[in-house]
Amino acid sequence: MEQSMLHLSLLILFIPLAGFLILVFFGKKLPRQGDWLGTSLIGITLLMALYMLISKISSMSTETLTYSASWVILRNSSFGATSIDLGFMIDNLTVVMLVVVMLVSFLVHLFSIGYMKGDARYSRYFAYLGLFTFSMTGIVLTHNLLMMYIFWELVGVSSYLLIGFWYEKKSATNAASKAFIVNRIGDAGMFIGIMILFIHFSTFTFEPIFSGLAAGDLPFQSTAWLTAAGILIFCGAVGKSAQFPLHVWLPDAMEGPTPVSALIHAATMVAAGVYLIARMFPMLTAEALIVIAYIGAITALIAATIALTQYDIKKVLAYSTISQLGFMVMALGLGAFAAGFMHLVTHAAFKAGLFLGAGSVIFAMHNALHKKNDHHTDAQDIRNMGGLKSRMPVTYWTFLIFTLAIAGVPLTSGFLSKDEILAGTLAFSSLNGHYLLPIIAFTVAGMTAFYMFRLFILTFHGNHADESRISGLMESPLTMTIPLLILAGLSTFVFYSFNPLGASGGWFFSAIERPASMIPEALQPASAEIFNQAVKALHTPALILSVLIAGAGIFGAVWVYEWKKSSADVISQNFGALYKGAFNKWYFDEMYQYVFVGGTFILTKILRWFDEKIIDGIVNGAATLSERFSVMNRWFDENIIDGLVNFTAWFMGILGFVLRRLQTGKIQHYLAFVVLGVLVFYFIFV
Amino acid sequence: MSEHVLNSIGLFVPEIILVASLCIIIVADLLLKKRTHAGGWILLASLVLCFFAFSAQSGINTSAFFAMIAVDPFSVFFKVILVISGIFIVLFSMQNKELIPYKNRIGEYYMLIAGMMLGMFLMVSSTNLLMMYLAFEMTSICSYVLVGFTKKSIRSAESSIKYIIYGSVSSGIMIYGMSLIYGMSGSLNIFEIGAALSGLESAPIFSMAVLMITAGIGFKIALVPFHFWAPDVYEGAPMAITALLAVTSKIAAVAMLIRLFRVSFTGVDATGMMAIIPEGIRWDMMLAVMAAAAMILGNLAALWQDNIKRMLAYSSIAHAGYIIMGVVVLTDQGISAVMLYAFMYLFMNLGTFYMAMLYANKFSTESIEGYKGIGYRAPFTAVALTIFLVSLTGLPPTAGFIAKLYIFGAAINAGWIWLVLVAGVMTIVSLFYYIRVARNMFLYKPEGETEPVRFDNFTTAIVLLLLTPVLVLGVYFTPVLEFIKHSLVMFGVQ
Amino acid sequence: MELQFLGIGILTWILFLPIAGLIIILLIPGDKLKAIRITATAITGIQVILAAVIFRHFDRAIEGINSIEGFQFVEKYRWITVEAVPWFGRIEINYFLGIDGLSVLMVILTALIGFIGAISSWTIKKQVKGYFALYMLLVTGMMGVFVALDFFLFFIFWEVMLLPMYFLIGIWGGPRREYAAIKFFLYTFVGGILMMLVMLALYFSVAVPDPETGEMYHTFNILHMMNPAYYVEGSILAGVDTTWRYVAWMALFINFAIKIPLFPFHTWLPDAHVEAPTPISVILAGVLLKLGTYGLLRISFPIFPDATMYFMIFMAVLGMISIIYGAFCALAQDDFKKLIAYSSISHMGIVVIGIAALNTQGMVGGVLQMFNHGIITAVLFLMVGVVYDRTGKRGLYDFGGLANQMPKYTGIAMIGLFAALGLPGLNGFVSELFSFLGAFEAYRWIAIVSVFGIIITAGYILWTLQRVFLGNTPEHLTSLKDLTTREMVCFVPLIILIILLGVYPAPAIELMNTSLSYLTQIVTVPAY
Amino acid sequence: MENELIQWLSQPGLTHYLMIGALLFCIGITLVLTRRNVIMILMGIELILNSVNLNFIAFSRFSVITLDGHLTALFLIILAAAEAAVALAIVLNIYNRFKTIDIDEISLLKG
Repeated sequence: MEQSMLHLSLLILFIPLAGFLILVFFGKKLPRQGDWLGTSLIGITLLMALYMLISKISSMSTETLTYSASWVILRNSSFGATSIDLGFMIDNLTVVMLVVVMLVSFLVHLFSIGYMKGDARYSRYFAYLGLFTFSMTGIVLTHNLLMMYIFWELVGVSSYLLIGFWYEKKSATNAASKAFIVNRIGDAGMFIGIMILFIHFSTFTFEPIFSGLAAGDLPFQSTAWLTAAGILIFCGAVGKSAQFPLHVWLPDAMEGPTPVSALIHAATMVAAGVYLIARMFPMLTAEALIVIAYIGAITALIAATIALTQYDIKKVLAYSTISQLGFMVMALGLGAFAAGFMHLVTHAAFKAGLFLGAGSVIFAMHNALHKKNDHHTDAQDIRNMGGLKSRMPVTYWTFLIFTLAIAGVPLTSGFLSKDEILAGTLAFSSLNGHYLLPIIAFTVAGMTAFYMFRLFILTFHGNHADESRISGLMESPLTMTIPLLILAGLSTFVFYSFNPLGASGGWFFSAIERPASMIPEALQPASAEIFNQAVKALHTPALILSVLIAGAGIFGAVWVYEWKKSSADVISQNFGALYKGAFNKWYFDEMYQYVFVGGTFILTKILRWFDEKIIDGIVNGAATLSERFSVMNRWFDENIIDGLVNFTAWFMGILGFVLRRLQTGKIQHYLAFVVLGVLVFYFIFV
Repeated sequence: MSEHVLNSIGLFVPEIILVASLCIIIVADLLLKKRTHAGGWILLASLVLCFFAFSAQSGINTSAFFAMIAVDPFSVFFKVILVISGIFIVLFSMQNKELIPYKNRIGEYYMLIAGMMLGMFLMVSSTNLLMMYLAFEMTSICSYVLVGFTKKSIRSAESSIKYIIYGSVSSGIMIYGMSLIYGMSGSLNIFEIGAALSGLESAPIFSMAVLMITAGIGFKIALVPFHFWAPDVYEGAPMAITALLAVTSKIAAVAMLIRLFRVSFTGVDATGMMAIIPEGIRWDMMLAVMAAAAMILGNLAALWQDNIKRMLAYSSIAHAGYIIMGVVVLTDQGISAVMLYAFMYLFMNLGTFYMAMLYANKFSTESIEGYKGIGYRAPFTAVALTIFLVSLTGLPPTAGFIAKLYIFGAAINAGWIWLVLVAGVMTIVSLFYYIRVARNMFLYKPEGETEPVRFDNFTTAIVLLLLTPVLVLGVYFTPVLEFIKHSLVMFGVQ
Repeated sequence: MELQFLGIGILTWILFLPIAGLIIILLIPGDKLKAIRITATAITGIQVILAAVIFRHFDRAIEGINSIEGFQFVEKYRWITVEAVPWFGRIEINYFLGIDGLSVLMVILTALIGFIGAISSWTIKKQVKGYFALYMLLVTGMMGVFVALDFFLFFIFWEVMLLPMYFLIGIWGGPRREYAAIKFFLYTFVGGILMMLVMLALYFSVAVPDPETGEMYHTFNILHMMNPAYYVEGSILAGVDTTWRYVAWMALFINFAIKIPLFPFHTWLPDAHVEAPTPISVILAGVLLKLGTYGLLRISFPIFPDATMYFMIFMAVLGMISIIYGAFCALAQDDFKKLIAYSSISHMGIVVIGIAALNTQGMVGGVLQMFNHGIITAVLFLMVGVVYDRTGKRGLYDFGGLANQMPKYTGIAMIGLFAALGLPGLNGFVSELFSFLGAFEAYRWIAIVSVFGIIITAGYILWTLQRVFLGNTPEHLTSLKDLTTREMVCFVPLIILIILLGVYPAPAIELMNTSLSYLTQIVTVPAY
Repeated sequence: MENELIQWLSQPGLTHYLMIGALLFCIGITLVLTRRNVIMILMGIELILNSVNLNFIAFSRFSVITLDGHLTALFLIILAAAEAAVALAIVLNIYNRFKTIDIDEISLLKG
C-alpha cells in the first residue's frame, strides 16, 4: 500500500513533466499539436489522484506517509554530515489537494481545447499547462521546505509563462513580469524564514523541525525568531495567494488566457499559499496567527470593496478571488483549519467554474464581435453584455449555481465552508475579543453576494444594449460546457457533507483535522477543543446571520440591477470618495508605482550616476577641475585619460607635468639644481 | 716590485686588448679609408677577446698596480656586463643611419668607444680615488665627443655642450669632495680611507665630501637631482650612443658607487651588522631619498614624452632609482639584487633602444605617435619591442620582473617598506608610458603606408640575441644567480 | 594519485597544451584561417578531455589545502635552485602543481569555458593568427593560477594573463576598446603589485628546514606559508594578529577584490566586458573573475587565518554591497552587455558573502557559485554575442520580439536568464541557496539584506526578457536567423550543465566538500 | 681681536689654503651658474679644478706627508687641459651651428 502510494505520487508528479517535455520539443509535429496528449496525461493523473484519495481516506485515514531521499550531503569536518533530503509526505491534506489540482487542471485542459483553438502557439500552451501542473503537484507532495520553495518558484515561472502567453501584447508581458516580481518579494521573505529554520535545525524537512520545536528547541532560542520565521514563511503565501499588500499582481494577471485564470488564479496556484499555511500550522505562534488572520481579513475587505465597482468580468472575478482567499487565510489564522481548507476546495470548484463560465462568455462575445468585424468593443466589459441568458443556456445555469455557491446560499458547497468560517470568526472573537474580525467577515460575505449577483444580472439578464452586436452569439462547444457542468455538480453540498446546513459532520471534517501545535504551550493559540466547542456554541447564530446577510446582498443586487429600483450611479455618487477609491483599486498600483517602482528607478539612476561619475575615477569629475587646464585636458583625453581614469593618476600626470617643467633646457638651471641639491641634502642629512 | 708589475700586467690583459684595439683602429682608419666599419669589426673582435679574457679571470681576487685596481669577481661580473653591452653597441652603431653622413670619420667613433670602454673597465675595478677619477674622466671625455659626433645636427651639438659643461662641473665637485676625503684620511686608497674613517667621529666636512662624491657619481648614473643632463643629451646624441650612456656607463658608475661606498663608507657595528661610517651622515637614507625621487620624477615626467629617446631617458632615470634601492639596503643581498638588475636591465633596455633605432631608420620617426600601426607592418619587431617594454615595466614572465622582484625583495627584507611602496606605485605609473608605445603599435591601424616592412637577417639575429635572454631569464635565471653568487666577492671585503 | 602521459603529469599537460598550440599557431601561415581555428579548438578540446579525466580520477575524500599529501596529481620539481648562497642560504623556487577540492572544479571550468570560447571565436575575422595566439596564452595563464601551489608560479601565471587580455580587448574590442583595455590593465596591475609585495614579505618571513640537511631556507611554497611554525622569529609577518599581517591581508584582499570585482573596485569590469569581443567577455566573466575569489580561498584564508577572522565581517559587508549595488546598477543599464556585467558583480557578491561566512555551507555555496556563475554568465555573453554578430547592436532598446523570430535562441536565453535569476531547478539556485544559508548562519542581517538583491535581480532579468524577447518583432529584425549549428554546439553543453547541476548538484558538491570543510576548519580553528 | 686676526694671517697654515681653495671653488661655481658666455663658464670650471689642486697640495704639504696629493694635482692639470681642449672644440661647433655662444640661446632641448 505504502509502496503503491509512493509510486503513484511519483507518477503523478512526473507525468505532467513528461507531457511538458514532449510537447515542448515535439509538440508541433504531433497530430492536433498534441492537445490530446496533454489532456489525457492529466486525465490519467486525475484518476490516480482519485484512487489515492479514496484509498487514503477510507483505509488509513489519519496516517501520514513520508518518503525521503538524500539530495545533497554536506560533510563538515568538525560536526559530521548534514543531509539535505527531498521527499514526499502524503496525508489527507495532500490527497485532497492533489485531487483538486488534478481535477481543475484536467477540466481546464479540456476547456482549452475549445477555447485556444487556432492559437499560433497551441501546443506550447498545453506544454506550459503541463509544466504548471507539475510544479503545483510538487508543492502539494513535498515533505520539506526546500522542495516547497523550489516548486514554489517553478509555479511562479510557469505562471509567468502562462500569463505572458500572448507576449505580443505589452500588457500581458507587463502583467507577467509584475506577477513574478511581486511574488518574488513574498518569496524573499519566505526564503529568509526557511533560512532561519534551516540554520537552527540543519534540515528542511517538516517533521524533524516540528519535533525539534516540540522538544522546546526554538530558533536561536528566541520566541521572537520563531514568530518571525512563521510570519516570513507566511510572506510567501502573501505573495502567492495575493494577500494584502501583495495582491496587486492578480487582477493584472487576467491578461492571460481565461482558462489559465481559472487554473492558476482561481483554483490552484493562489491556493498554494493557503496550503503552505496549513502545512506550517504546527509551528505558527498565536501572534503569527493573529497577524495572518488580520492580513486575511484586510485582504478580504479591500478586495470586496474593489469588486463592487469593477466592470470587467474577469477583474470582478479576480477581486472576488482575492477576497475569498482572504477568507481562507483568515480562517487558518483564527484556527478554523478545516473550514479554511474546505473553503479552498469548494472555492476551487466554483471559482474555476466562474472563470470558465466567464471564459465561455468572453469566447462567445469575442466570436460574435469578430463576426461583426467589431474590434473596439471590449468583449470583457459587462456593460457591453446583458441578455445572454437565452443564447447561452448552459453557461447561464451553471454560472447561476456558481454564483449562489460563492454568495453562500444554503445547499451549495460555498455555504458549507463559508458558514463554518463565519462561525469560526465569531468563536474566535468570543475567545479572544477580536471583534473586528467577525464584523469584517460578515460585511464581506454580504458584499460578495451583492457584487456577484451584480455581475450575474448585468451579464445574463436584462436586455442587451445593442441587440445587433450579439446577434451571432452562440453557446460554446461541448469541450467547454462539459467542464462547466462537472464543476456545477461539484458546487453542490453533497460532495462534502450530507447535511446541507453543517459541514462538521461530513467526511471532510473528519478527514481534515487541525494539526496539533508543536510549539511551547505559552505560544500556542487556543487549543482545537476549546475552539471547536466555541464554534459549536455559536454555530446556529452564525448560520442564521450568514443566510440573512447573503440574502440581503442578493436582494440588494436584484433591487438595483434587476428591478432598477435605485440607480447604481446615484448610489455610487452618494459614496463619492469611497466609490472613487474602490473603483481605482484604492490606488495600490499607483502608490507602488510611485514609491517602489519609481523609488527603485530613481535609486538605480542615482547609483548608476554614482558608479559612472563618482566611483569611476573618484574624479572623472576631474573633468570639472581640468576644465581649467583645458589644453592639457585635451592632451589627456587623447593620450592618457584613457588610462589615467582616476584622480590619483590625474594628479600624477599633473605632477609629471610640473616636474617636466623643471627641465628648462638651460644648462645653468640644471647646475643650479645640482648645487641646490647638494646643499639641501647636506642640511637634511647632516 | 717588477714582479708585481709583471703580475699586474698579467691581470690587465683585457684592458690591454682594448688599448691595442684602440691603436689598431687608429692605424686601420688611416690605412683603410674605404672600409667604413672596419673599426667596428676590430672593436667587436677585441671585445669578444676581452670576454674570453674575463673568463680566464674567474675566481681571481687580488689587487694590481699597487692597489690602484682590484681584479676581483665583482669587477669581472660588471666588466662582463660592460663587454656584452659594448658588443651590442658596436653592432647597433653599424646600423645607425645617423652616422652615415660621418662615415669618413667613423674610425674615430669606434676608437672613442674603445676608449670609453677602457675607462669604464677601470671605473669598476679601481680602488684608488685618483684612479677612479681618471677612469671617470676618461669615460666622460670620450663620451662628450661621441655625443657631439654627429656634429652637423644641431641637437647633437647642443647636447654635447650641455653634457661637457654639466659633466665637467660634476666631476669638479666630485674631485673637490675627494680632496677633502684625502685630507681627512690621509690616503687615496679606498681601503685605507675606510680604515681611517672607521675610527673617526662625525665631521661635517666629511659629510659634505660624501655628498660631493655622490653628486659626481650620481651625474653618471643620472640620479635625481643630478640627472638633468640626461634627457637633453639622450635626445641629442646618436641612438647607439644614447644606449651606451643609458646602459653601459650607468652600470659602470653604479659599480663604482657600490665599491666606494661599500669599502670606504661602510663598517661593521657592534652586532656584526653592516653600518654606515662615520655616523655623521645617513647616506643610506640620503640615497633612498634620491632613489625615490628618481623613481617619481623619472616615471612621472616620462608620461609626457612623445620622443621615444626622451621617454627612455626618463625611464632610465627611473630605473636608476630602482637600482639604487638595492644599494640603499646595505647588505650583500641588496648588492646582489643590483647585480641581477643590471644584468637584466642590460638586455631589455638595449633591446628597446635597438628597436627605437630600427624604427628611426625605417620609419624616420622618433615620435611615439609616429609608431601607429607599426604592429601591422612589422609584427615581429613590434612584438619584440612590446616584450622589451613589458620587461621594463616588470611584468612576468620576463627578465624585468625577476630584476624588480629581487630588488623589491631585498628592500622589503631590510625593512625599507616606504621605499618599496614608492617603487610599487611608480611601477604602476610606468605602465602607462610603456604600454602607450605598444598601444600605438597595435591598437591603431597604420596611417598612410601600410606595406609590410622587412628587416634583414642581421637585424633579426640581433633582435633574437636580445629577446632570448629577456624571455629565458624571466623563467629560468638560476645561471645568473649562480654567477652573481660567485661574483659577490669584492677585494678586501669579507 | 598520479596520472602521467609520456612521463609528464596530467596537470602539466593541461597547463602547457595551449603553449604548444601557441607555437603551432605561430608556425601556421596567417592566411590559413581554418587551420588556425581548428588547432585552437582542438587544443582546448583536448583540455576538456583531460579535465574529464581529472574529474573521473579525482579522489573526493582527500582534504588538500595545507599539506602536500592532501593534493592530487602533484608535480613538484626544483626549478630555480642556487645552493649555499653565502649571505642567504639556499634560493629555491619550485615548479609545484597540484589540485585539491578547491581547485578541481575551477580547472574543469577553465577547460570548458576555454573550449567554448575557442568555438565562439570562429566569428573573429581580423588578425586571426594573433588572436588565437594570445588566446592560447590567456588560457595557459588562467589554468596556471588554478594549479600552481608555489606562490612565485602563481604570481607569474596571474600576471601573464594581463597582456594577452589587454591586447584581446584592445585590438578586437568594441568602439571604446582602448579605454576599456587600459582600465582593465591598470586595475589588475595595481593589484598585482600589491600581491607581489605581500609575496615577497611572505617569502622572507617563512623559512623551512631542508628534510635532509636541516638547512633553513626561504620558500615560496604556499603550503609552507600556511604553517605558523615555519615563520622566522621576528620576521615581518611572523606572529598572530600583528599589524603587518593585517596590512598584508588587506593588500592581498585589494588585489583579489579587483579581480572579483567587489565594490568599490569594480569599475573596470563594465567597460572591459562591454568592449571585449564576445569570446573574451565569456572568458573574462566565466573564468577571470573567479581568480579573485579563488585567490582569497587559496592564499588569504589559509595563510592569514587570524586576519581573515578579523576582517570577515568587512568582507561580508562588501559582498552585500556588491550584491545590492550590482543589481541596482544592472537595473539602470540599457546596454545588454553592461547589464550582464553588472549582474556579474552582483553574483560574485554572493560568492563573497558565501565564503566570508566561513562555514561549510557558505564555502560550498560560494565555490559552487563560482562554477555556476562561470557557466551561466558564459551563456549570457554568448547570447548577447549571437545578436551582436547579427545586428551589430546590443542596446536593450534595439531589440524586441525575438521569441517569434528565433525560438531556439529564445529558449536557451530564457534558461540562461532564469538561471541567473536563481530559479530553482537550475544551477544558480543551488549555489545561491548554500551561500545564503552560510551567510545567514554567520551574519544574520547581512544575509537578510542581501536576499533583497534577488528581488532586484528578478526585476532586471524579467525586464530584459520582456524588452528583448517578448513583444512584437520590429521591422528591422524580421530577417534574423535562428542559431547556427556552431552556436548550438557552444550553448548546448552549458545548458545541459545548468540543468544537471540544478537538479542534482551532489557530484559537484562532493568534489569539493572535504577540502572546503577542512579549509573552514583551519581558518576558524587556527593551528596556533 | 684685531691682533688675533693679524697674527692668524701672518702664520699661513693648512686652514688658509683650504679657505682660499673653498673660495676659489665658490667663485668657480658662481661663474658657471651666472655667466652666459660659454667661455666664461669654461673658465669657471677651470677655477673649480684649480681649487681642488690647491686643496690636494695643501693637504699633501700640511697634513698628509705623502706625494699622492702632488701627483693628483699633476694629473688634474693634464685632465683639465684635455677637457678644455674638447670643450673648446665643441664650443667651436656650437658657434657654427648657433652663431652664438650665449648659453641661454642654446636651449632647444628641453621638457
